[in-house]
Amino acid sequence: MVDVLFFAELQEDAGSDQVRIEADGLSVNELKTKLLSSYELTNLDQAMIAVNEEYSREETVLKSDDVVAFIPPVSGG
Amino acid sequence: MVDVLFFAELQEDAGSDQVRIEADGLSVNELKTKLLSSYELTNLDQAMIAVNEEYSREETVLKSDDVVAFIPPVSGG
Amino acid sequence: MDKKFWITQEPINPNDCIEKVVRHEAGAVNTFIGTVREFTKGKRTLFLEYQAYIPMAEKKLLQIGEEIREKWGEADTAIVHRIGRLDITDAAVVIAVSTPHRHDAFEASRYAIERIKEIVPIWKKEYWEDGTKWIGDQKENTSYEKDIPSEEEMRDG
Amino acid sequence: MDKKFWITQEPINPNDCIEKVVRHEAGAVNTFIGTVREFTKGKRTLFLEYQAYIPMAEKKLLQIGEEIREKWGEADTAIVHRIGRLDITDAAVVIAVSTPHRHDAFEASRYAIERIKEIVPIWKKEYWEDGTKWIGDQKENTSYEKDIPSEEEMRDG
Repeated sequence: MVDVLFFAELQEDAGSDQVRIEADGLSVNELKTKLLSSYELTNLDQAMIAVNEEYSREETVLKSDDVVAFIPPVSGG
Repeated sequence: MVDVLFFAELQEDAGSDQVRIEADGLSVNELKTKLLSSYELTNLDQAMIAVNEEYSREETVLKSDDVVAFIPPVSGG
Repeated sequence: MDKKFWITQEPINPNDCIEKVVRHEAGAVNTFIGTVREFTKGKRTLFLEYQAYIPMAEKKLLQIGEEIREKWGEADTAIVHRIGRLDITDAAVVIAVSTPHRHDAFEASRYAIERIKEIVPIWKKEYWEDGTKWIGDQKENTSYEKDIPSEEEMRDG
Repeated sequence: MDKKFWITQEPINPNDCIEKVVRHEAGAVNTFIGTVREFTKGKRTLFLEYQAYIPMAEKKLLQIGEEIREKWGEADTAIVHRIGRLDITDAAVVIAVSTPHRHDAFEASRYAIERIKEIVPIWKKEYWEDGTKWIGDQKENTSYEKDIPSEEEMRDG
């Protein structure tokens, strides 16, 4: 199981800021496909990915208790 | 009579921050010559001139009660 | 508050940042403050809401401080970003950079705000008179339409 | 204190400047703080003394604000310079410029400090461990003792 975090528009689309989902051994890309089968996340593909608080590639393979965050284009400052 | 103001190194050289001197009708340049006959003002020629708080040229002719300030190269900030 | 890179829910006092970087070796401190502007291209903002992925945002602010230290060896940086509801004129972000000489302070401070808009996971939601919108583009040019730069591109930025 | 351009004998709180330029139209405030640095090229400063031709200095600071308004139409500026004895890390000058967009705030703030060093009648006297000297001369290189930092080095704070 991994924790998935949503922010900003994605959080509103998902209706939740955090879900726990079975994704051990999946790549981030495969996790995205899985999420898109359950949630209406229009802009998921435009989000960057962070695994355990570091930006990661879509090919990154997840392990148990990883924290995967989808980072929509940022607008701080 | 005009008021003459000295600052920084010139003030220390003149031994005074202000003198009142007869200079009505003289140019700033003529005032400088007059001052140099009375004071040891080594760097007077490197000072800018302000008449009544505005930068002025050496050719400016002074009138009664003008305030002439000698502005050594500035170093604020 | 010992951290030099932090997210807060409270109003920011710029001095909180400035005091963290003033030191004997520094002759210059440049401070950048991002404030909530009322009008953007004629559109009126009522207030803003900022959200952050707090632990990662603080890490990325720290990373920006480290990048600045690499680029301008003697620079010291502090950055705070506020989240939650912000009203017009409130400070959203305060950056302070001290350096021995002023040129570097300006350059490094400028670098910091540009990097914040590239890599720090913080989001702004605009509350206008006629609706709301999560703002999505870090350079404020477009919103979501732009390709996302890779992390590598962003590091080289 | 209603003035936006002033000389003071008292310690400067940067917020005194910042608060004067924060406004609804501004999204960015750049603040430059010049602080008293302890070491310049290995030479140790104990403290400084600043002197000003006060009424003219305030006029010239105001003029710089007007020049900024001419160059960056929507900029608002406040500048305070301290005089008298200043110790290491004390702020000698604080400049705050607010603009709608950040680029202009950086540019205008940078312009302000450069102009201060050109036209504002304020002088700095260095008190080193082994002597004192009025610092000056931004247009020519006056020769001092060899162990004294060059004018440019001194002014580049």
